[in-house]
Amino acid sequence: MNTATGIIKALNSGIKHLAIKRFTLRYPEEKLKFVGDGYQFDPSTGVGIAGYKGRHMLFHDHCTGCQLCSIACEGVAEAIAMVKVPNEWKQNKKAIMPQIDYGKCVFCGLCVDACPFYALYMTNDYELSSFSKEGLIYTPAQLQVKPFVSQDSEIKITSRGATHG
Amino acid sequence: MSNELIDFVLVSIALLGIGIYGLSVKRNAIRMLFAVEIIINAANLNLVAFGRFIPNSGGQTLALFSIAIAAAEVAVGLSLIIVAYRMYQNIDIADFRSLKG
Amino acid sequence: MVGELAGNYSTVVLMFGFAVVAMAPALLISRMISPRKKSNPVKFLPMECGQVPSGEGRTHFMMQYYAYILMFVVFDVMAIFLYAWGSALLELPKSATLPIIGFLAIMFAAMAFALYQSGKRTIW
Amino acid sequence: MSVIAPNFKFSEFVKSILDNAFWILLIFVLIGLPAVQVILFYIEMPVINGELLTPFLALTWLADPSRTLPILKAFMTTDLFKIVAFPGFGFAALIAAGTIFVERKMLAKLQLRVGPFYCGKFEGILQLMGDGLKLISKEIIIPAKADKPIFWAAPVIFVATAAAFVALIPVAPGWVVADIDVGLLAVFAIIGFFPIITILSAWSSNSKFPFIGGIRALHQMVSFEIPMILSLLGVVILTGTLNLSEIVESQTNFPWIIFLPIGAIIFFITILAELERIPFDLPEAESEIVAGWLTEFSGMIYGLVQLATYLKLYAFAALFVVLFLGGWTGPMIWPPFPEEIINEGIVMGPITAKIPGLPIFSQEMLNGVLWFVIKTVGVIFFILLPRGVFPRIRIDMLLSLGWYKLIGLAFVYIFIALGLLYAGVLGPGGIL
Amino acid sequence: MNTELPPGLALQKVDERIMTLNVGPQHPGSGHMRIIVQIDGDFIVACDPDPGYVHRGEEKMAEYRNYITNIPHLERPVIHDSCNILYPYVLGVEELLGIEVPERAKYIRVIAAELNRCVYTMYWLAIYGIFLGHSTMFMWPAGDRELLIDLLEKMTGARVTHAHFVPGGVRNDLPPNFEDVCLRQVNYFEKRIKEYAAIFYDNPILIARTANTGVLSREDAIRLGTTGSVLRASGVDYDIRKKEPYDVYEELDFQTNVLKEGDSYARSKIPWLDMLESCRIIRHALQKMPKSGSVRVKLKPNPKGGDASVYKRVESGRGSLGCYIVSDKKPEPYRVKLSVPSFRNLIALPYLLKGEKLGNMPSVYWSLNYWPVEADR
Amino acid sequence: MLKELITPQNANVFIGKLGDILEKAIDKPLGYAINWGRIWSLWPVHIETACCSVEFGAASSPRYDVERFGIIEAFGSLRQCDLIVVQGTITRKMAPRLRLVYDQMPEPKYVIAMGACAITGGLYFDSYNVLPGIDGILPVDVYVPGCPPRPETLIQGCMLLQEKIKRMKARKFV
Amino acid sequence: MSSDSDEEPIETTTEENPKSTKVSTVEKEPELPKFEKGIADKIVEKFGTRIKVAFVKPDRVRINVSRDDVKEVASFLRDVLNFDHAESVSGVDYPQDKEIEVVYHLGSYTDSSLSRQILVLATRAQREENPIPGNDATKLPSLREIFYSVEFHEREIFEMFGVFFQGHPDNRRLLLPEDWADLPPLRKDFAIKGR
Amino acid sequence: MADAVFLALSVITIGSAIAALEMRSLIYGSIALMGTLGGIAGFFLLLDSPFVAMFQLVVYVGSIAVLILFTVMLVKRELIFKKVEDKRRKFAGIGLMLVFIIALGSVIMDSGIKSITTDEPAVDFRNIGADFLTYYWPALILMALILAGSVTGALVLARREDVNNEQRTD
Repeated sequence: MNTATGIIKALNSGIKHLAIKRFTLRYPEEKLKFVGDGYQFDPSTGVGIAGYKGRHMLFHDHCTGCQLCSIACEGVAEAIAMVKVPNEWKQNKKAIMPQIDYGKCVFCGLCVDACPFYALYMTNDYELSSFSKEGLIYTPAQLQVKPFVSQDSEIKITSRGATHG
Repeated sequence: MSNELIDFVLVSIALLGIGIYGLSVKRNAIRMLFAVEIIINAANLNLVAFGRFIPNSGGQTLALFSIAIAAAEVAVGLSLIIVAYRMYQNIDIADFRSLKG
Repeated sequence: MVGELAGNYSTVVLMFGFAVVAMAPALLISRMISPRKKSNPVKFLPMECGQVPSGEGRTHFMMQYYAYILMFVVFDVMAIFLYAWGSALLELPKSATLPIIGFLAIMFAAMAFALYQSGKRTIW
Repeated sequence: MSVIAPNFKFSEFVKSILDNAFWILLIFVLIGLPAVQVILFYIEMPVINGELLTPFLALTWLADPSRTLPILKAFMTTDLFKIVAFPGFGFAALIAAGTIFVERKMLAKLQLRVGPFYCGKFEGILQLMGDGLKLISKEIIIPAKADKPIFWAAPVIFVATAAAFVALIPVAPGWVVADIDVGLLAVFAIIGFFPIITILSAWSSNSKFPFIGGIRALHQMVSFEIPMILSLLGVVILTGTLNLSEIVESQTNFPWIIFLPIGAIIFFITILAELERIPFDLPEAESEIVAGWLTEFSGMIYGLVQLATYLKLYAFAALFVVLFLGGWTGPMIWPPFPEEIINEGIVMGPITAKIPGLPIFSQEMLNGVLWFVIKTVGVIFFILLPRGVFPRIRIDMLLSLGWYKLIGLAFVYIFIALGLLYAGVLGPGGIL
Repeated sequence: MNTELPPGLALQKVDERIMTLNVGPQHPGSGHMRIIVQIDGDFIVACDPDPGYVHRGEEKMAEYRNYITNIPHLERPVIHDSCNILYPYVLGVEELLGIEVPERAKYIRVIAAELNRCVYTMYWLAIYGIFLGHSTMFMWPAGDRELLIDLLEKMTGARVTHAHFVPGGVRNDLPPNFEDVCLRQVNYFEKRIKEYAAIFYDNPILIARTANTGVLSREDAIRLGTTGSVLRASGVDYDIRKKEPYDVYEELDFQTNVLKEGDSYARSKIPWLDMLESCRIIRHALQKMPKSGSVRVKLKPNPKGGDASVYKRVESGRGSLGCYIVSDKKPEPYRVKLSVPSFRNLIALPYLLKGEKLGNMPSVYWSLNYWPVEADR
Repeated sequence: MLKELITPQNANVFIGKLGDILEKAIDKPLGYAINWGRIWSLWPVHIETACCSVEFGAASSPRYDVERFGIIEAFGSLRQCDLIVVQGTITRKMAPRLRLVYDQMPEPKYVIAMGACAITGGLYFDSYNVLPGIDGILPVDVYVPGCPPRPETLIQGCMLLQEKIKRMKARKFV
Repeated sequence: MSSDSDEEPIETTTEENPKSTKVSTVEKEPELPKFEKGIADKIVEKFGTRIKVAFVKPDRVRINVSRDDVKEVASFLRDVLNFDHAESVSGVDYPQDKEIEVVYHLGSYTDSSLSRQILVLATRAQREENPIPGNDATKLPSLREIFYSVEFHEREIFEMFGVFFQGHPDNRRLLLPEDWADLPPLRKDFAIKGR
Repeated sequence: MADAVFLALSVITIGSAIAALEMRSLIYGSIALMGTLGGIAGFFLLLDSPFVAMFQLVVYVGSIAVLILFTVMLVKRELIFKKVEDKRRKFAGIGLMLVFIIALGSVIMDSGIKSITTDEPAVDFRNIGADFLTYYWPALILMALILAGSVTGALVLARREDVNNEQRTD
């Protein structure tokens, strides 16, 4: 009898869940909302600012070409290479800027921590899939573009279960 | 759709002959079991055929008994084969030399 | 007439035949339109979890539950025999139940022994 | 995002279809029509409404619905129609396809997710078609050292055996492919083929996991056949017949599940086991023996096996309905066909078309089919539900369940049925 | 103490009755490893685990990286328990460098570690469900763990590989309004996992299937040196959070769960009870946490350890996780050894599987709370 | 195949033309239909190579539910699968097994390289036991970066793969 | 300034910055923790000069033993001091000493007073320049018969360092590929790519 | 006279009976044996005894053939494909078979059986059940004893003697 009640309870639980709201985030139509703009670092206090660690964003007018990010990445994944940029900048005499290979990047954010000039931060963009390896290498010019994101879904907890939307 | 008794009887004689051939030629225990099954089926066919042409349920009843006993026989026979296979690693009855009980 | 009832059964065979006739082309069409590459002989090895297979695929493999198949052969007969009784039960006198109870009693005894034997996993 | 729905070029697809249609028509006119004439010369044609069906008449009847319907009706009473379409293969395959879709969506709902969604415009309704097209265009790999004839034939025979099982199911009064007087025994005879096919196909693929899976399937099917046979004995005792249609007719007042609930439960459990569904899906236990006896099946062979499995599922669910839930019996809820159309015909503006032969199906038949489908879908729901609720059990637990508990319970139930009969509650003298 | 050894577990000679099965690496029931199983009919006569399919040489590579750049590397073995696997390393480096961590950072670490333990355990539970053929039990935990992943993502900026703990604290402060969201989602999470009882833990089929299988007695559990849920399911009350509290665990109110049976069922129930306990810890920690303050102390650039060695351990989702760091006055550690609980529990697998039925293999294997990537490092 | 039967070499020009037209008329709609089926029925093989399998599991969890795209996770045998998602690091011990799994899958088959380790070796670019990316052993169709990639990124990769399949020729009748 | 942002420029210069700034933990602390001292004393009392107590820290005691005595000491630790399992077995390669150190971290489940304690038992094996794993002088007695839990750990040490454990029943390869023919990878002279 | 169905059935039955004995592979032999048994079931249907036919299918094809097939699969692969016989014995066997068939055939063709035919309706299958329980009930009991004895004997025979007690029992 114990077995029978257990089985009935399990069936009951299963049927009850047929009425609970679906949890699914319908991804291509809905996108998840993150904290703020992305992960940033404040070198003056030495503490990061919470945010999602996605694709990087590079401010060309802040970058000095000091290679600190590249050096920070050396021990991690060697994803950052310093490349020549065509136009010169006042603060960047060598005219080199980071170029990130997302085939190697592990999104740890140590490069952001390393940058003392507020030139590099990480955005909420994560849609980086590509047909080719070359498509994963982001040049400084590409890194300058601010990604267009429309992310507004959050987990909502209602009486009929958690849901997105 | 009309068949005569003689047709069925002839088929059953043919099956019987095949069964006897198998029993006498084959040395493989499982094949011999096949042959026995064929003979039993020939007999069953005869039983049912005669039962049909002398309208009487007895033929079918006997056929049922016969099939049931064939099942029992197969169960025991296959167990014997398994035992023999386990002992001699073979199913050739020529190799079952020391079956002394 | 001999064989007049057999006509009813032909439709079952026809259905069987129809399914064969309908499904075999599916395989044939599939074979025609599907790509085939015989480049690598490894492809046709038996699948063994990404390992190169070792040993025979079909071995002398005996489950500990062989006894149940032996039992099935005998008790299947018993179960179908009960149908011969059950379908005729309404036309039989009540005394005719006694033989079947005797039959069942003997079979129960056999079944008890058989289940006891097959429950001992170590001897199989 | 625009990448999501691949913009399938429908216009080109339609264009190529039209292209095809043109060529088919051309070839048919050039080759097909003469061939038809030649064939008609040799084959005896049916007589409909007192007229011999010649090609000429057939063509004229194409234009006139009042003369087409008799042909249609005559065709629908043939065995061919029964086998191919309505109570036979087509109907069963349709329900099987629906079952697959419903299973995926229902399981997804139970698991708080969406299930197939983008394939087809509405809720992934075409998912099964996509899977089928994929499977049919997939390579079939025959493993080396496999037994090729058995490997090829097994799935086809599997489907055919399932179809033969479907043939025994009465759907509505008179609507059954094979109305035979020992129908229930025929069911057992056909079920007996499944273990053989399974073990043969498992053996033929010459691989370890299929072999273990096949042996497990054999043990499982074989062990649950006896409880299944015994669980139906009660119905036979009380009705005194083995014909499925007569069993249905014996339940016009009340279904047998009211008096024989134990038998129904045993039969339901054995259905789950025979169908290899969770919690009894040991032959395909993917965490132990990769995919069991299906491991080496690829492409359309796998597709056929799945089709057969769901045909089997339909057949078993229908058998449960026939034996315990009263088949097609039920209150009349189908609206009667409007009399004026039969009497006066259809008035379309100035034209009045009198259409003899309408309705094609009688009201009883449609009502019966409706009830049958409703009940079958209900049973299928309960067959599908355990998949989301229970874990898989183990082979020794399964065998002890089958041999110790279910057989014992089945005998208890048989004696209950016998008691009901001899106490005069049921049977000829009872309230039946 | 019983000193006799368990019977020999090596593979047997292949004779006619015995079939050798390769379970893995491409097998729905193996994970990332291979288990060579010899079966006689339905019974396993010998079993030889063959790990190493994900052996990536973390320990070797750690010798070439400094104390900070090791952080993304050392969390990779268990990415869904990455806070906990970094924890002993960070504690060890802190001891080597002699850093005192701010109070708020300690609480944030504890919250992150407990959330991460739940995330790990839910994934483990999901796989356990699918190993037992219970597809719903894959889907529900895999879905409900997203509630906590969502929290961790808000907190650290990554779904699983957080790289959040650094010597001297954590990398960033909590986002605004985090406490409320955390409390709400953790409460809902707790309500959800209590619902698993009816469909999974109290399911008679599951109990019949896993109870009394793969029984590891108390003595064997101690002798084999198992840890974590495996040890506690065998009746040994040993939880590092209680026995050797690190950070602020001694200020928090919780208890450990111990079961006596030592079978697969008990081993699978302990993590579930732990998760309920974790929810309590998180709530308590949220309550006691200082509302503001520093979360990270400034480190000297390119820090160097002394000529010393430390061995630190924490209680991870799988059990005691130790980290042995040898330093030789260089910015890079001389040797880093992770003593991972999966590797320690793996030794019980051939011992438990011997004589078991083949159908019990997935449940026994996965009830060891084993994550192959971690064992291989 | 039709061209083998009917070619200008062994028949006259008219029949050759007819063969061309037939091929066009059959191959195109069939190709569309087959490609459509393949797009919506990508069954991934169940091989876990490293830690990205966690996020692969998450992609089929109720939150992301790749079954919406017809992708069934946790599929049993590799003989029925079309897609191999290389979930992370390929070590030297795993590489031959991975190749064997790929070889044993039936045509057509597609490869998604998931995670930095599978694309270039990622973190383990200097490890002694890790392959620098799987390009050397498998033909990769889509690269999904990240360590591990978010399930969204994986889904986006699957959608890119669908795009790619749509542009492929379903079957050469030649 | 942040710590980790500033460490990199110095790493590029790779100069020895003789700073080991904070507390050097190796130094003997003024007063030794009492309980741990008691454990160390017991061992010293039994074995005298055959062992060397390397340090006594809170919850940690480390003793160095020569390879001949390790089995005896281990049996003593298990039978008298109730250390019943090994948490971890680590190898450390010291090429300049021509030795490989094998470190056993022992813990206790049965004795609740010892539950915080980890006893570090270290022993050293001779190291060879051109190792032939299993067939050279790099050998140690196996502790598997005393602590069953070291079985897989010792297998790992064998393949990672080439230390052959005498008396271990199953000295097979564990983690590395079957066709591994290079040096044991965790030795210091095995250089990884590009470093 | 024999019609098409009868002829087809005869060909199937006799052909597969020969195949069952002569096929190289024992597995195919068992499949052919199933053909024979199924053919006999077809004859039973032609003889208007559906109950016996279905019984034949259930018992012979559904269980006996399964058992044979399974047992054959337990045997080593080389034995499945091995044929052991010598030529002389084979010819003698064929001779014996021919003698039997010709002798019995001529006897039967000579007897009165040849002209027996009937127009009476077939016996209802319920009569069989009635027969069992009224007239033949001692035989039923005897059959129960035989079945019980056979299952007992089979189980006692087939079990293993070389028991190694390493497996856990539960």
